[in-house]
Amino acid sequence: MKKINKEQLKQLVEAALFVADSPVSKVTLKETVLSDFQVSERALNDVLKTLMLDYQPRGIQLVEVASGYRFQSLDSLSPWLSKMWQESAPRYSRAMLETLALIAYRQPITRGEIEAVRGVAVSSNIVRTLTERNWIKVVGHKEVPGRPALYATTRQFLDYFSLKSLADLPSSDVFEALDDQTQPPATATLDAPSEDDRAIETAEQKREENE
Amino acid sequence: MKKINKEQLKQLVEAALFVADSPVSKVTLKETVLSDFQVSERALNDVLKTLMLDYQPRGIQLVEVASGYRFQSLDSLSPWLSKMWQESAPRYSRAMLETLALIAYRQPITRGEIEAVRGVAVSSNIVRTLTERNWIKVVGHKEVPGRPALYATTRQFLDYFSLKSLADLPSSDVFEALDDQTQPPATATLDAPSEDDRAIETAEQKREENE
Amino acid sequence: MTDVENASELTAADPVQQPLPLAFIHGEALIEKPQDLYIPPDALEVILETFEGPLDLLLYLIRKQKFDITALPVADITAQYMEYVEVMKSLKLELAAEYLLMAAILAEIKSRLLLPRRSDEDDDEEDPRAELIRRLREYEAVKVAAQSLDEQPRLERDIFAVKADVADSVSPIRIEPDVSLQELVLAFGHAMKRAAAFEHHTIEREVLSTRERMSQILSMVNSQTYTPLDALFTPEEGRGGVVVSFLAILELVKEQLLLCVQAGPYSRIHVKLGQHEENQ
Repeated sequence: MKKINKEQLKQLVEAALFVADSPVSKVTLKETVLSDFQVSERALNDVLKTLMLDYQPRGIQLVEVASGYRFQSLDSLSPWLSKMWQESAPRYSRAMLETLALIAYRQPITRGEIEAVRGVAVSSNIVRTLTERNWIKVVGHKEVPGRPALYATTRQFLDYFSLKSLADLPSSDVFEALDDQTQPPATATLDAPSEDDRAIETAEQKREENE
Repeated sequence: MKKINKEQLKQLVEAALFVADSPVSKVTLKETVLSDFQVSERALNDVLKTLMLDYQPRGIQLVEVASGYRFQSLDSLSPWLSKMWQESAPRYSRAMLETLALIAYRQPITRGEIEAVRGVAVSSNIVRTLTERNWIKVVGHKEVPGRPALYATTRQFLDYFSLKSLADLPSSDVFEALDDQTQPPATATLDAPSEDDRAIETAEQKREENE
Repeated sequence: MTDVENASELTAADPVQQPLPLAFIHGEALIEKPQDLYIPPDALEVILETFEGPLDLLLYLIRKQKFDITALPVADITAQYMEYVEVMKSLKLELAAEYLLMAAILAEIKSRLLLPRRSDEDDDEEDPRAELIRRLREYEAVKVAAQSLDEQPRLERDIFAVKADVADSVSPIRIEPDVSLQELVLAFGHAMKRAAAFEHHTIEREVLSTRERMSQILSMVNSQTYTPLDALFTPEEGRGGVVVSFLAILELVKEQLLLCVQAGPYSRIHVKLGQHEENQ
């Protein structure tokens, strides 16, 4: 294991993060570009911090996302940078965003549960698009009749939305407040289901069975 | 046409060069990211020159190539950056090991002679792989019709196996006792090669040829 | 209660913003009637897409009237909801089952609220609106979450991944497999054993004869004078014999027992005993 000075370490880590196709974790750095060198966790953290500061005033920034570190353009520049591509960024429908939000905040969740909250059927198209984008994945099956798939978000989802972890999701407080306030009555109604409730449940089950 | 200050221009050009998939020309910059702004040729040149200087001490450099400007990693970092794309080669087949062993113990040796001992053809792939690894080399040609190459092992081969000279190669009976203990079934089949053995070898060869 | 100002207070995500109070109900053009129910004609076609379902429509109605969700005025809301459903029906929009289901739920809640309660049931009877209120609140949270997710800086739209090219000297590294000396020796042992099983005699003899020939050749040369190389071959032995001699010479040269000299290209090759042999 060779020694490496701080300046060289900084250059190497910087170049590695720049040439990588996706965010690079500290573990990956150590196993690849830094494998010949003796680099302490602290030295690596220091270098990453220094690089973050170095780029603060620049047009690109070093940020940490779920799967590691990546350089990205300053978001205030996007109106002009987007002119470099013919196609504009895809817009997502409210149905898609609500479905994604439910999966993100309530994972693991079945399609039937999403439909119960939203009050409408979730189109297969939405699930397919989200899966193809690698934003959601099936993480298991719920042990109820029909064994519906349980969906969760992926690391790529977090990367895409510049989040380090699910805890960084915006307005998670809204959901927390909701849980505090309304969970008890909800349980109460479930204890004594009305005819209506049954009707809803049957409809939900039917939908799940059709999946 | 809006005005843009030097700092903003620098950020915008920098980010544009970084987010682009290929080198970006000054014309392209003006037609895309800078299309809203009034930027003189001189100001643009100045900014590009400043950026080149800014990155001089860093792990990546701004360079001008035929089709425009691009950021690329510092040449001297390549040996380490290459590790970001490393892949492990599969383990060597029995055919490969036996060929190498025969070259080591019976050098100089022709391919035909190896084939005569092993009873099967030696694929070109094996010879190429061993040559690329710098373990064997052609030391001459045998003066028989077709003048086949004579193979011998190299200094690198000795280094790899921590041998001072070929005389240090252990005689095969040294390990035979050990082999009899650890792999009894394998030895048994080897003692009386069956049709199966040949079938395995042919399969191995096919795989190697397809590599 | 509802006026233009209220309408403008709606958030951007709310669907009805165009101040075109024109709708067709039962084939008749309606102008500003009822005021909180104006539906621009264009919007009618997309109403099912504009409202993300019955909960969204209910929420819209509640928020527009500035009602408190917890004090859900079922009667008012039901009336307005039904009017929307009527509009949808009259336009022959294929009404999603979910909208009709909600209509049934609202009617049921309304009827239960109208029923006189017996005092002894008061304790355990749940407010019939509770479940709907819970669902509305939950849906509203999802709506807010979806909106803030949409506002989150996103790749391809607000931020772009940055990439520098690698220098031309960067090339993928292939990690070669490890081989132990033991493996190598065993492989040799296997190969030889198998060869012995196939053609016992040939291999044995050739190996032996090369060693034998090496000794013979050593005895034919000396360290003082050069011996012509071709003198070491006996053509009478045939190709096999020549090969054996040649291998033996190569072996000797490799071990530096034999020195090989050639005056010029294509001239005769001479050999003599190697230098280090003398020193010993």
